[in-house]
Amino acid sequence: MKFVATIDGQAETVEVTGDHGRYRLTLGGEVWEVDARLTAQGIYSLLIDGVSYVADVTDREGACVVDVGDETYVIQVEEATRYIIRTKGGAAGGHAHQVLAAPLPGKITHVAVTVGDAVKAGDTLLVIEAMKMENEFRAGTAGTVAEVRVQPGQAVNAGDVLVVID
Amino acid sequence: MKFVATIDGQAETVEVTGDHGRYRLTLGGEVWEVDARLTAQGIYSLLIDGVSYVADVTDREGACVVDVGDETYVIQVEEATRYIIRTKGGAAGGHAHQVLAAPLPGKITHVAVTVGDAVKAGDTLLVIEAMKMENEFRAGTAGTVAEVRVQPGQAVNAGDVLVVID
Amino acid sequence: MTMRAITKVLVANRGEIAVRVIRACREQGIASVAVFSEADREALHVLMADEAYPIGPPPATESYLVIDKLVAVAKAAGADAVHPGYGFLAENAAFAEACAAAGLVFVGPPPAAIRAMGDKTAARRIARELGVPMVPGTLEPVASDAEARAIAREIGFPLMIKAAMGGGGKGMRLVRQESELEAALRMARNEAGAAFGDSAVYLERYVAEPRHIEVQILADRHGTVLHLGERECSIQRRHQKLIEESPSPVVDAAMRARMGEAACRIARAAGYVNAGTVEFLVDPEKNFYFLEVNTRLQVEHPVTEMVTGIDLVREQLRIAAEEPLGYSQADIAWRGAAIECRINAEDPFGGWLPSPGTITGLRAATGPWVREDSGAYEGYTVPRFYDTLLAKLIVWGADRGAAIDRMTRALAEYRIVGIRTTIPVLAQIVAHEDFRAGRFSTQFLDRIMPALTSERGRLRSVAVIAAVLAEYERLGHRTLPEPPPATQDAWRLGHRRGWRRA
Amino acid sequence: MTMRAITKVLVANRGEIAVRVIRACREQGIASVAVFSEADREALHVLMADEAYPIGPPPATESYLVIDKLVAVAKAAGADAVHPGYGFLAENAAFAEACAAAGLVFVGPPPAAIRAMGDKTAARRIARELGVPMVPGTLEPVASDAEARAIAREIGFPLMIKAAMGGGGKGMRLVRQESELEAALRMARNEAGAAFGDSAVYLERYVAEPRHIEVQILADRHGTVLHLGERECSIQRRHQKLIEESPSPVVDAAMRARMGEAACRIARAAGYVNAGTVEFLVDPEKNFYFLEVNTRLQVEHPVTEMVTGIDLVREQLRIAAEEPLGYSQADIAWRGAAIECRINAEDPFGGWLPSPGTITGLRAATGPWVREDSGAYEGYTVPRFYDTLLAKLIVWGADRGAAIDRMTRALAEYRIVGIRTTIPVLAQIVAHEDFRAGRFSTQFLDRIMPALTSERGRLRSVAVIAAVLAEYERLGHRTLPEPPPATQDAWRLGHRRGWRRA
Repeated sequence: MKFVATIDGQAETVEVTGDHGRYRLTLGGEVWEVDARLTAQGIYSLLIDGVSYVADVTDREGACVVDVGDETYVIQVEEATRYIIRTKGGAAGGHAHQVLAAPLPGKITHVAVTVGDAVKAGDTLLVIEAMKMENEFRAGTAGTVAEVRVQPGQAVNAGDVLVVID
Repeated sequence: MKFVATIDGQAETVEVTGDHGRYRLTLGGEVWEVDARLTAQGIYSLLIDGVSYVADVTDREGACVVDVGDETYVIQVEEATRYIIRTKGGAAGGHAHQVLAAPLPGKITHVAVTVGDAVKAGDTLLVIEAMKMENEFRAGTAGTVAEVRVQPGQAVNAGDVLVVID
Repeated sequence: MTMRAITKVLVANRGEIAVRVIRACREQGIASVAVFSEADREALHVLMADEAYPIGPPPATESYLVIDKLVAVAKAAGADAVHPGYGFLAENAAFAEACAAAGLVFVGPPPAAIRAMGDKTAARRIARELGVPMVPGTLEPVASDAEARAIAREIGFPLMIKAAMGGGGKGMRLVRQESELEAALRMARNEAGAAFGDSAVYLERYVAEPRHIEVQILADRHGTVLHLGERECSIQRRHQKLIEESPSPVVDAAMRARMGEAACRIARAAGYVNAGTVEFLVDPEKNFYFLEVNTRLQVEHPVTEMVTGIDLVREQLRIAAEEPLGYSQADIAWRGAAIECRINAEDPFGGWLPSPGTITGLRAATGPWVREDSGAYEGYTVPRFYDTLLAKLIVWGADRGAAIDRMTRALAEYRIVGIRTTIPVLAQIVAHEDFRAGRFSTQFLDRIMPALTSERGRLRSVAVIAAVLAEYERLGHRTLPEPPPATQDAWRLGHRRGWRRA
Repeated sequence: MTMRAITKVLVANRGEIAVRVIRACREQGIASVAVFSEADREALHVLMADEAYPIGPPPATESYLVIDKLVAVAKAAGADAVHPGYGFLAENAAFAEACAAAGLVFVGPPPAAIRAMGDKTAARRIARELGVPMVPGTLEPVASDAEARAIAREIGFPLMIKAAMGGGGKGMRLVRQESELEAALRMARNEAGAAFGDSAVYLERYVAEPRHIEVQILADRHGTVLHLGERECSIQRRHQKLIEESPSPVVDAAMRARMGEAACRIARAAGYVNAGTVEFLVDPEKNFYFLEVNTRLQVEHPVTEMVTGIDLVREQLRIAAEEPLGYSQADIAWRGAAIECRINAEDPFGGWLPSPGTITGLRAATGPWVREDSGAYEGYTVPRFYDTLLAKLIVWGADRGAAIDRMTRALAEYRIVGIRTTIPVLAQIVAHEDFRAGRFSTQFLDRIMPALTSERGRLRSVAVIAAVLAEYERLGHRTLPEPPPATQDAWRLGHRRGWRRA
C-alpha cells in the first residue's frame, strides 16, 4: 500500500507491506525492515536494525504529531491515490522555481546577486544579521536570479520572500 | 472618613484622616501614622514607624488585591455607610453562632463533643487527619454544642460545616 | 567490581525522594520503575520514571504500604532491585525480607539490621550495651495506657512519646503533665500506624533546650564503615525538621570525630550495611546522647552531599550491588556549609495546617550553588493523602554566613501560588539574628513563632492600610504626592521578599 | 576590611549574566539596578533587579553600547558601582574611564590594564616581551584589505581573522585561501563592530587540531595575583564555545601549575586587577601558546566556581571594593569535575541559524549538583537583537565520568518548546565516545556534525515510519500485536531523550 507523507512542506512517497508487527517500508529510495508494536495508546515501539525507538503518535487537526527521541514532527499522511487527486498530480507537476524566504527575522546586511545573474548551487545570495550573527544564505540549485526583493539595511520578517531563482 | 475593610471574611472598621502623603489611620484599636507615596501605577511606598513597605495594589472584580512582603491579600474596601446599608447593620447585627467549617479536606479521626455539651474556649472539638497529620480543632469561645454533623471515619471537604456552637 | 548487577530499580515511594532516586538511577544507566496510587497518576515521579504502574487507592495503607503489590509489580516489570526511599516501608524489615524472598535486591540494610536498629527500643538496648550515652526511657514499647501511665510516673513529666518504628517526627508527642497522656498516646499511635503501619510507641525523658544533631554513616558489605559528618536538625515544628544544615554551628573537628566514632561503633555492632543515620541529642554543654538510628536515606541527606561531594543515593546503589566503597575515613573531606529548607504544603501562620490543592504558579530558585529536589510542578495538584513535603531547597556556601545569604536570596526567588507553603516562615527564620548566630535548640521555632506571627499580623494591617488608601484616593482624595521625576521611568518589582525591608 | 563601600550596582548588561550579577549583589546585601532596551522590557534581569531603567531602542549600538546613557542612569539611580558583565562594553577602556570620571567604581580592571590586555594585539606584544610562547601573527590591527592581503601571504593560509577588541568568538573567521579573505574580513569586521563597537581585526597563523584551554586569574589591589586553574573550551561551533569544563582532561597538576604561572606573570606585567582569563592554544603534544587575555568575567566562569568553591562574581565585587583577597595560591583546591553546556536559541541541525521567538514551554533541569544560570522563562520572547545564549546548564561530579553522566541526565530533563535550541546537539555531543574519552580539539564539532545530522535524518525517517504505520492501522490493517498483559497497566513516557536507545 502506498502513502504520501508530507513533512516540513516536502512530500515523500512511502510504500508499506507486511503485517503482524513485521513490516517492510520503502522510503527515500531505502528499504526499512521494521518490527512494530503498540505498547499503549498511541505509543509505538519500533525495532529497526536492532535499534529500539519509542514513538508517540497523536492526532492534531488531521495531522500526525510524532514525538521520537527529543524531536517532535508534524506529518500529514495520506493514501497515495487520494494525495494525487487532491494535489492534481502532486509536487512533480509544478514549475521548478527556487524561492528564498527569510527563515528568521533580521536585517539584510549584504546582497550578493542582482536580477539576471546566473548562480550555481552553493553561491552566496545574501546575508541576514540576527542575534549578532551574520548568516549567509546560498543557492540550493543552479539557475538565474529572477527577482531580488530586498536591499542592504532592510529589516525582514520570517517568511518574507527575498530572492527568486528560475 | 470611615471605611469597612473585609479580609478573610472578617470586617474591620478603618478611619482615615490627613492628606498630602501624611495620614493617620485607626485600625483594630491602634493608631497608625503612615507616610504614603505612589511610586508608580498601583505601587505604594509606605513608611510606618521608620519601616518601609512596598505594596502593589490592583483591582480584581471590585476587590483590592494587595501584594506586600511575600503575601497576597484580597480585601474588599467600602465606605462605611454604604457597607452598613448593604449588610443591613453589619456584622454586629447577627446572632453569635460559632460555626466550625473544615478548613481543609481530610478524614475525621476523632469527635470530642456531642450535642448539648458545654465547651469553653480552647476545648478540643474534633480531629481531622490530612497529609499524615492529626490536626486538632478547638472551640474559639465558650458555648453549648448545638450540632455535630460528622462522625469518626467520615471524609470531609474544605468548607463542610462540622460543628455548630450556640 | 560489581558483585551483583542492578539494571532496573523499582522505586517504592513517591514525591521528591522518588524523583531523587530516579535521577540517581538514570545517571548510572539503571532503568527506573515508578509506582503510583490513584491520587498520584500525575505526580512528578510518574512523569519522570521509565515505567510506572498503578498500585491501588489513594490511602497509603492500600497502596504504598502494601508489600505484596510492590513485590508483584517489581517482578512483573523485570526489576532486579527495590529502593524504598524514606517513610512508608523504608524501615520495615518484613518488606526487606519479602524483596529478598522474591530475588530482589533491597537497597538498604539487611533485615536483621533493620530489626536491630530500626526498632527504636531494640536500638536503645544495643547502644546501652556499647556504653554510648543516652536519654533515660523505656527499652520496650509500652503495651497499654495503664502501663504507659505507670512508666510515665517513673520517668517523670515532661516526657516524650515516640513511635517505635517511626522517624521523621511522625507519632511523636510532648506530654507536659499526666492529664495529657491518654490523648497524646492516641494521636501518636494513630499517626504512627498511618505513617509506618505499626502503632507501637515508647516513652523517653524530655531533655530541655536540646539540639538534634545526627551523623550520616555508610557501610559496605566488605567491612568498611564510615561516617560523613553531622547534620544539625534543630529547627523543627511539631517535632518535624524544617531546616537542616551541615556542619553544625556547634560541632568542631574533635566533637565530629567523637560522634562519628560512636555512630560507626553502633553500626558495626548491628552488622549495618548501606546508608544510615545515627541521631543524637546534644545538650547546651555539648554532651551528646544517643537517640535512635534511621535505617534509610534521610530527607536531609543533600546537605551532607553538598559538603562532602559524595552522592549518597549512588553509594546506596553501589553498596546494594555489593561493590566496596573504595575509600576510607581519611578520604572524607568537608568543604564549606550547606543548608536545606523544606518547602511543605502547610500554612505556617495558620497553625501549620496542611494545604493540599492545585499549584497554579511555581517558579523555583536557581543559579549558583542552589539545588532544588522537588516533587512539584506548576499545575500539579497536591493530594491530601500524603505528607506535606513538596520540595527541598538546598544551598551551599563557602562558609555558614555565605550559605545563609544565599538561602535568603533563593527563598526570595522561590514563588508558589495556589496553596500555602512554608516559604514565608523559612524566610523569616533564616533572617533571624539567633539563627545566624547559631543560637538555637529544638525549641527555637516554637519560641519565636509568636513574634513571627505578630510580624505577619502587621503585614496584614499594612495590606489593609494600602487598600484603604487606594480607595480613599479613588474617591477623589487625590492628595498622594506625584512620583518624583528621577524615578519616573523606573520600574520596580513590588513583590520582593525579605531583604528589601529598610 | 572594605576600603570603598559598594552599596548599589548598576548592571550594564542583559540576559543570564545580568541575572548572575544581580544574584551576587543580593547575596551580599547590595542593591541592583538593571537597564533595558525597548526589546527587553520583559527580560528576566529586569524582573529580578531592584530597579530597572530604559536606555533606548533595541539595537545595542543605541542602548547597551551607549556609554553616556549608562553612566547617566547609574548616577540618577544613586549607584556607586557598575558591573559590565561580558560582551557589550565589558572590555571597553573608555567605558571604564567614563565610570571613574563619574565617581563610579568600575567592577573590572583599571583602564590601563584593559588597554594593555583587552586589545589583543597589544597583549600579544606584552606576552612576547615576557617570553610566553605564542602563535605567529600580526602585533597590530590590519588597516586595509590590501595590507591584510600582503600580511596574509607572509603568514600563509589557512589563517585566522580575529577581532582586536573582541572575545566570545564574535568577529572570528577561518580563511582557508586568499580568495575567501575579502568576504571574511568584511563579515568579521561587521560582527566585531556590532558586538564590541570596534571593528579592528588582526591576523594569526592557524594551528591545526588545537585545544582551547584558558586559565582563570584573580588579582586584588594589594598585589595578590592567583590562578584558579584551567577551563577546557574546545567544543566550539563557528569559533564560539558550546561546552566548557574544568579541569581539562589533558591538563595534569604540573601543566596546570606551568600555565597558571604564565597567566599570573602576564597579569602582573599588565598591572592587572580583578577577574580575568588568559587564553591558550594547546597543540596535540600539550605545548601551550598564549592567545589573548579576556579582561572580564567569562561566560564559562561557573565551571571554575564549581570545582574551586570560589564565587567569582562575589570576588569581583570584593576586589572592586578594594578588599584584599585574603587567601593565597596554596589555599586554592580543586574538587571533582564540572561541565557547562550553553543552551542557545539556535537550530543546530539547520545550519546553526538563530531562532528568536516565544518560549511556549520551559522545564529546566534541577536536582543534585545541577546548576542553571538562565535569562529565560516560560512565556519569554527571545528578541532578535542580541546573542543567542539563553541559559547555561552546569553540573558537577566527583570525577569527569560522573559529571558527563549527570549532564546526560540533566539535558534529558531540560525541555524548551516554541523555539529551536542547542539542547539536542548538546545531548549528542555529551553522548559521543570521543567526548567521553577526552579525545577532541576545536575541530571536533565540525568533524562530527555530518554524522550527528544524519542521525537526526534517521530520526526523521523513523517519525515518518511511525506516522505511516499509524495511518496504515487506522485504515483497517489492524495487525499490530496487542500490548502484552504484563505491561497493560504500564504507563510509559514516550518523550524520553537520549539514554533509552537500546
